[in-house]
Amino acid sequence: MSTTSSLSEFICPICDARNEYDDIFEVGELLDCFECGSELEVVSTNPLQIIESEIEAEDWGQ
Amino acid sequence: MIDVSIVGGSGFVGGELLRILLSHPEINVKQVTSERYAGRYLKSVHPHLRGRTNLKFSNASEMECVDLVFLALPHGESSRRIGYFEEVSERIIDLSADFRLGSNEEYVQWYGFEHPREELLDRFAYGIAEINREQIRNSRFVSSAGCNATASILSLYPLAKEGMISDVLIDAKVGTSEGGRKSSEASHHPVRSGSIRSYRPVMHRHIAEIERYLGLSGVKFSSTSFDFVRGVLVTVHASLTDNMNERDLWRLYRKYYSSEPFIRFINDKRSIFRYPDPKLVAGTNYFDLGFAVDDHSDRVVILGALDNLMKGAAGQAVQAMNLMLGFEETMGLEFHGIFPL
Amino acid sequence: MIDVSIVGGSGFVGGELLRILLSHPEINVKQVTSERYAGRYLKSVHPHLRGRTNLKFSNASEMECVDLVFLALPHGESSRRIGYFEEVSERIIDLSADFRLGSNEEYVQWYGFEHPREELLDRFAYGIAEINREQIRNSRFVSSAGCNATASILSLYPLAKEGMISDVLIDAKVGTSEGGRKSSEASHHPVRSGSIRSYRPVMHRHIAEIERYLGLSGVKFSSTSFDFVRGVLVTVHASLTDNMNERDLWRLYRKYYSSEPFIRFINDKRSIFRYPDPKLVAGTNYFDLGFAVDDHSDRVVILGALDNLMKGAAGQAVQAMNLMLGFEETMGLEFHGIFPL
Repeated sequence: MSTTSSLSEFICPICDARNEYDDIFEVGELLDCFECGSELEVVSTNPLQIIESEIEAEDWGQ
Repeated sequence: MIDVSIVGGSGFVGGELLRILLSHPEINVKQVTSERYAGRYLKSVHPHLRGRTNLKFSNASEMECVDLVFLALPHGESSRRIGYFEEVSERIIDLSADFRLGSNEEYVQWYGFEHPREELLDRFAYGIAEINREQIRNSRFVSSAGCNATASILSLYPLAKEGMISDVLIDAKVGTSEGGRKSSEASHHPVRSGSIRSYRPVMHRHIAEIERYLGLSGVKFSSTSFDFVRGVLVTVHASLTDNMNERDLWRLYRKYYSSEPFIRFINDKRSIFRYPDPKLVAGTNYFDLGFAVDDHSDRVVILGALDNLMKGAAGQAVQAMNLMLGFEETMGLEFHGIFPL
Repeated sequence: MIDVSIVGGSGFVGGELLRILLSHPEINVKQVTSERYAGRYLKSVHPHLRGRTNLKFSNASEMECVDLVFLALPHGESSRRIGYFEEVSERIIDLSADFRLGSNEEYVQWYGFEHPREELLDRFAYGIAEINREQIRNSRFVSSAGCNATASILSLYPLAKEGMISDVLIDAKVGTSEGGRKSSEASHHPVRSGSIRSYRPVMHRHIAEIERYLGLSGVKFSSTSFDFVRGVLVTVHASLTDNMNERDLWRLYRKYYSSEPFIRFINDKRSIFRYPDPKLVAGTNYFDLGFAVDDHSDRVVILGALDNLMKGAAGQAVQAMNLMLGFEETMGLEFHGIFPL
């Protein structure tokens, strides 16, 4: 779960990177972590809670 | 402008040094020596220099004094002729293994040769800036690291420095240019193409550097050569002494590497290129790093990719040169790679 | 700084335009549109942009006005939406085939489609600087040439201009990136790898441009796709109307091309790379040219190599941009290639 910081940024719950964000968070919104490329989902805005969104694990069939 | 010469300039590493230095704003390439091609145009041996320079190869016996010299000679040559090169230049960057280790014993054990100038060993700074920046900056002699060693050391350094790992096993996947320019029956295309060749499964020489500069022992290293030309991918297995999750690891690696211009963290979950891939760093001085944590067995697998001719040789040597001469560390090394390739 | 946007920036050509423009000293990349990836970082689609830009893809429907826009869209899109792009920018460089030809008849014959804006065709200058420099310099609309057409035209231009050839037959060897980014069953690696695929042995669309801009007719062109990624090699066969030896040919070609920054003559008899080879121009804007004269049958075979994504697309488009904006023609296009690769 991500810790809250000022509205213009968020901390990635996967890799701990600080991401700038120039918009208003909305529940259910999907975000990209700039550093590690994980797809994240806003689950609450007050307090701000961001988790890794469900992704189908890549299956290259090998 | 700074005058720089290259000794042994006809090999792949010499060609890569030229590719960088001929576009470096502060450097004038004075002489490029080759016994075999003396008197011939550089471009007749290095086709990527066509339309770029009219310089010719010269003899190493007729060298003019310069500010810095790169030695790109077969192993054993630099240490044998170092006295002469000290007269040619007060700054030397050696790309062979001759001055990477710390004692004659190590050379006898790993390279099977008695070192002719053991007393010079500690005058050479080990050439990985990310773990030895200040010493390189203040040195006149630098020994550039091996390509597999560079990939392994940069993969493990933060964890090793904090004493958090044991049972290190490194499996390197490497390209054919690691073998250098000399051709052989084994490198004949119809024979070599498509074959996947196990190379030094045990006792690989680069273990000496890896253990020495990470303060580890019992490191297992094996290498497999594929038929791509450039690149090294190391798959590094290690046991974690205390429990860490992915986030702890990111935090630790960021503590050591976040301001490094040539290290990129790769963990792009939705991209086809989710982990480091040598194809994407070809021609660049980047070391791409990623990892996966195995929670139930307290193990981490670190993945590291670099170009053996760039961050594994010529690029890293120029990075050290920039530090020694007080230039911006990234000068001349801005190339970002090509995709698709 | 000049504001430039790219429409259709998620393809290989879009990625190549970004690779050049993000390092171009005079250019600010304003927007890069992609319907499929709007809102995502450029680097998630273009791994070579990692550590290079924070830009995200935007929608083509919300474009800000800029000084120049590149259109890298599938065929038929530019001509359908050209009105909108004219509002976005007074200068347009279109990399599709939509504005390369001269009349609606040609589009019906070669592309099987009725051109929606035939009246605009003569406002677009054909984007090969070496044969159309002044017109490009003074145009606001440029249509970038096809990759195979560029290689064929530059191979033959001096001889065609002097009316010295007949019976032209062009056999092109091309890489897989010519097919663009969209994957298919046919491009699935286990199926594609190692296969040598004849592609459009007759009626290849690029014949239209070749005949139009060389003033020739009856040109035969066929193409074979190999499993290297980048590059085009054309083997051009032509009968000489009057007797010429190799020296006459060099003199003629030098007369047309000696001052061209992006054309290199390749005839290095002692090198392994004696004739033009696509591998050596990968990533560069070079067109490498060589030939052999067959004295007893008054025939010449011209060999031409370029990178289909560079001199065959993005590089040539930036070369045209430099001319349109009054910059040095080579600005941002200095990359010299990598060897070995």
